[in-house]
Amino acid sequence: MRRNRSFNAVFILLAFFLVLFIGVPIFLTLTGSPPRVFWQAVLDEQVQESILFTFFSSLIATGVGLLTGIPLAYLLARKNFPGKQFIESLIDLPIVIPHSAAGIALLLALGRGSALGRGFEALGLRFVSAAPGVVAAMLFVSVPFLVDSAREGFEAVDPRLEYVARTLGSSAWNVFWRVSFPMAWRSIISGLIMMWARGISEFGAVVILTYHPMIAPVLLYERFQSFGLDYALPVAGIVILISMLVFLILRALNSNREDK
Amino acid sequence: MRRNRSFNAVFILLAFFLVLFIGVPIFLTLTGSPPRVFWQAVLDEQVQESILFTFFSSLIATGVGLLTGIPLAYLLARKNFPGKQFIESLIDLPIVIPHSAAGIALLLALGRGSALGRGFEALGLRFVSAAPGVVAAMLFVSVPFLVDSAREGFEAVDPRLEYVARTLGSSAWNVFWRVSFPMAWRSIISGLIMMWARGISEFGAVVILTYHPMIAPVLLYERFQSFGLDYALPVAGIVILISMLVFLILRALNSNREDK
Amino acid sequence: MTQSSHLSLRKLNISLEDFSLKNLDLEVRQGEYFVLLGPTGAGKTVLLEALAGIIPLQSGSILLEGTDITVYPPELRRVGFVYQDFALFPHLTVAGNISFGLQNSWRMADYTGDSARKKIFPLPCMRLILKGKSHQQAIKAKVEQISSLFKIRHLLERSPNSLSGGEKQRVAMARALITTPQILLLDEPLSSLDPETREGIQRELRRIHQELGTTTLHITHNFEVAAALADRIGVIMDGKIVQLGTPREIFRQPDNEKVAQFVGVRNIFRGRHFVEEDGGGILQLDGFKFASISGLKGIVRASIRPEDILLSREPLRSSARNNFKGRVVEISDRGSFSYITVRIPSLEQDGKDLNLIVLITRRSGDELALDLGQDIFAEFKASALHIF
Amino acid sequence: MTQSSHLSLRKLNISLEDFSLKNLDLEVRQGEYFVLLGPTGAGKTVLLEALAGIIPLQSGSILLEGTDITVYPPELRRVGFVYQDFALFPHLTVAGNISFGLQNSWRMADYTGDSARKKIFPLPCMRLILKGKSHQQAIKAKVEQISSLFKIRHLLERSPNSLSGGEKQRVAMARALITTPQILLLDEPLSSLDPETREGIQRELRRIHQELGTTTLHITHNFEVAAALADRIGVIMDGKIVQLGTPREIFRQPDNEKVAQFVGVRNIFRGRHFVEEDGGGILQLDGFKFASISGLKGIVRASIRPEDILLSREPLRSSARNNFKGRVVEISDRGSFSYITVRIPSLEQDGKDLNLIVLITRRSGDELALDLGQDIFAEFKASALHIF
Repeated sequence: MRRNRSFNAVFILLAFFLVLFIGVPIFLTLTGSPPRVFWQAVLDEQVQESILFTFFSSLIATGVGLLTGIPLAYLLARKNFPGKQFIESLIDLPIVIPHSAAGIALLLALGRGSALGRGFEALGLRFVSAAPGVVAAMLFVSVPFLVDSAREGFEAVDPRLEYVARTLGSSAWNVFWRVSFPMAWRSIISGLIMMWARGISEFGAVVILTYHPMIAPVLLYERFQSFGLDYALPVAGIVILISMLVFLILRALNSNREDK
Repeated sequence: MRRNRSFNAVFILLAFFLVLFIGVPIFLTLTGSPPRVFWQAVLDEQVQESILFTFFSSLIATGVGLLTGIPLAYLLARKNFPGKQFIESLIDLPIVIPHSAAGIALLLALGRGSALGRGFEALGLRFVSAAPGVVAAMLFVSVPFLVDSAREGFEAVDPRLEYVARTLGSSAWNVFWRVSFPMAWRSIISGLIMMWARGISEFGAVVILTYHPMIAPVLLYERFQSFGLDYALPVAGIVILISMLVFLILRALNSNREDK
Repeated sequence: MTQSSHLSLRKLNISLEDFSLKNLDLEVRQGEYFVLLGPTGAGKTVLLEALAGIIPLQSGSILLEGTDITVYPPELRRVGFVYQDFALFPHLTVAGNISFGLQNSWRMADYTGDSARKKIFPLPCMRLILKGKSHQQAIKAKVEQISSLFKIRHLLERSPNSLSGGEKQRVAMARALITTPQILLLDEPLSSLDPETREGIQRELRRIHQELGTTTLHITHNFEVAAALADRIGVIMDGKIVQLGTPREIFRQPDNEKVAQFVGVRNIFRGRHFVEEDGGGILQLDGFKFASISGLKGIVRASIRPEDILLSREPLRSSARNNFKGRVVEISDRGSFSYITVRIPSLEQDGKDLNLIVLITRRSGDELALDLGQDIFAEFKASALHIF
Repeated sequence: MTQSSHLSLRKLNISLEDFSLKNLDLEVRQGEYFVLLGPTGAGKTVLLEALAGIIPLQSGSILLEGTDITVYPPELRRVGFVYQDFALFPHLTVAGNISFGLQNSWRMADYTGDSARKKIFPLPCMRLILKGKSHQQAIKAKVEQISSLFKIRHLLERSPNSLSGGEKQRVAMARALITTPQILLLDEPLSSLDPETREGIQRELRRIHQELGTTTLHITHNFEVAAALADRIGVIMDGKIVQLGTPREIFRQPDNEKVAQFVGVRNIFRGRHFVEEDGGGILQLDGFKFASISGLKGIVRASIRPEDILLSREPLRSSARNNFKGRVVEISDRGSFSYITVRIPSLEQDGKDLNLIVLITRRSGDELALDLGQDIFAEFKASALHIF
């Protein structure tokens, strides 16, 4: 019995350290500014605008991810083709690449110096120092989360359910909409939540591609650079609070659905 | 048959767009600098140092994550306790929080202005503008990946295997080392790889907590800010290449193990 | 042959990693309940999936009602498919599962007679939008009708996960049959049920088959199931059909030792067989002679079914020509019946003893008051000895 | 009682969400093979897990060899546990699985006699480091010994995932028995095997039990398994032991209708029972009278086992006192035997007909040339009618 008690004690101690390490900084940031200062920051129009801009950009990126990432995830889950492993690795790369390097890469590909960038600009789509740049940067760093999650969801759908649906007279499109997609929906939803959250959290890639118009993380950084910790703190508190709340609400909604 | 062919065509087209969007910038960055310039950057001592420093810091952070995250993951997978859901959400928060806000939070908690920071400094451990700060920032943003992956690994171990081991005379420690840990090893390893890779990719939190000594993503950013895209490009290429190679090698090793 | 051939497989070749079918020919007749019987891993599921168009053939052709459907996609083949674990859609209710096949509007036209509408709106998506209330009502009526047939009307709003194995089975059958397939393919649909449920469902299957007359191809590794359901049985082994016939034929006269073992014969011997002058046969083993009624000559195999052997405490004066005295060496109780192993000493000095396995009801066992080591008389008719 | 009580459960209460055990008392004797028989979901697994110390009790106590082990952790209880799916360690070889319990050095001391070393190095981790070659060799010898007993020596280097169900079963048994537990707990270890394998393993279990004499508590929902293995059976229903006895007792004289149905009796009636002057009994149903040998009076239930009823084409002149003429209404073939349903018309005008279910071997069925709708005579002895 002694041995078992020591097991629990050691594990709880080590785990507790980690929980504190994550929890304390967040708690301090949320409570670090006097309420008056915090409220002032909430009313600051620049803060409001940047937060809305961040959320909206990430939403657009997530939409593009939905449209293109779901087909990719389905193909990866169901088909075997040459180069499949290569594509799987490629899709995960943005998770590994340093964010500032990702920013450089996107700047190179979509900037005014590149053929692609000039082509898009002719179509009226400018990425550098413009809203589409924010969306592109967010999409680049966050879409792997959606693809991985959706692929797992599709892989968990027994292919025989799709076969049965085919024998019942459904075409491939029909089977996808009536069987595969609804059954993988939970994984897709968590992938979408993760992708959106990851987009909101991005800083490095965006700061290189599009400093202005400012998303909230960049605004926060600028205030820190220009005026110091005390001025950045309330903004950090607001940003953390909002992304935390939205994330928790989305997650709770999603896990409610799971219980049903 | 026509319908099925349209299904494949549309899906492949949409997926292909995403693959290009991820692949083209990476490809351009890797091939963007003339070989001579690229080689010069490789020989640049500051570049070499910063890369080694990045890798080493992330390794230390991963070690701390292993020591504290594994017990936490095991407890979350096996035990029910009040506040479990709160801790689960808390541990995932660093994924959602904007990186620059995370940097602010850590600066607040560990900086010279805080009681904690002064306490650590008395012990000779300085976080701001010092190597431990890099480790702390990396640990903060990357440990959720390890905890989530390890927890899934432990959850996949049938608790009855642990029960049987107990009836065979093993204590709780013994069961953990001989059954739970080796069986969850694959998930733990991929969690460790993800955590390490995520640590290397971090920029926003580190740049606020510890600008100097410089990790590679910060160096890259500084060169971009001071000298422009052309000077940042070879460094970005090197950083992407190395993190890509290491990640692919680790992943291949891990999936080899899976096949056995 | 008065019955027409409904499904024809011609020189089918399928080859997967760990399995292959070689030049398989098979004819299933209109309205027939055909059972493919074979050991697990004999590739029976693969064959069904090939018939449904899920797995591609290497070569050969499949004819259904005279139409070559070899290159048809699954949705145009009009086959019903029931998997071993039923593969119900977990995200739909029972009603949603059953009506699944009807919601595909280009098929629904067949049932509601809106082929006129089909001409006006050739693309299915158009019809999906235009599907009116009458359409939904027709589907509902159809679902209720088939649910009554399967006695699952009370389950319609439930989720498949909450159903018992037997209920799932009925739902899967209803889902497959509501689209009136030309042939119903059943992949061991009874193997995951416990024995009592299986019995009920078996009776149900028989009833439904009689009622609807849908041609059925059922695969199983369980001879009892096959015997209970089949009009004809095909025994498949190593990717080939090794015997074809009614359940009785296969049970009584297995073509070879493997089939015999598979359908439950336990006493198998090898020996030399002679034909006597009066036409009767003699099977000669080491130190044993059995009378038979076969006309075969030379080295043969022979089998006796365990329940064809009689046991008694006293030597019997009966018409049975094979009479032996032996000793009970093992009793294996199975609830309501028992397997008794009787060891019969060789007549030769150094011959090997022979073990006969005998099936008796527990009641007989009680009456005989069997005990290990006890002397016992075993007898069987010459006609019970099957030579092959 | 000459046999001592080995495992005693005293007023055990367990209560989980969807299940509870109430005041359970049970004694298992030294060396006995005790089978707990009950329907799925009767909480049998939970009981075993409570005995092994995995699930906590609400109240009550567990005594093993006279020691109260109620609060012991699992590793100190010395019970062997075999789960239904065997729960082999997938990351270890078969040898690694079997030797698992011996690698815990503080237990190993019991087998290699290094209790001296145990005193010198009190902490297990010390001994783990110091474990020498001799130690490993002792383990290896022990593993090979028990592998021979279970005939799995050729499997030692294999991975558990590559084993068949029967092989897994043997490995799980060997792993549990190598630590010489005081009691072996078996959780439906045969239910996931196919019938042929089960038969072999059953014989094996009997042999091993005879050889090692380990007290065994085996739970199952399968009466055939219980009948084949048990010294004594306890029937558990709704968290309570409802009947206790030898397999024969339970099979012949089930205490109530539920037990009767569970052990496979199919003909169950309800009626009024009288005792005649000569001491014989009469069971009065709607329009039927059955002779019995019971002395009960009043409203009773009665059962006849399907194999206790004889069928014949001609009226039999026999000693059986219950003779009826009926009609075959259903034949259900089961490979080597068949269930025949015989409908016996009521003697009264508006009485309900009676269905008797009869088990006969297929051989008898062939001889009788049974057919649906055919007239048939059914008879059974008064002693075959079980009144309860």
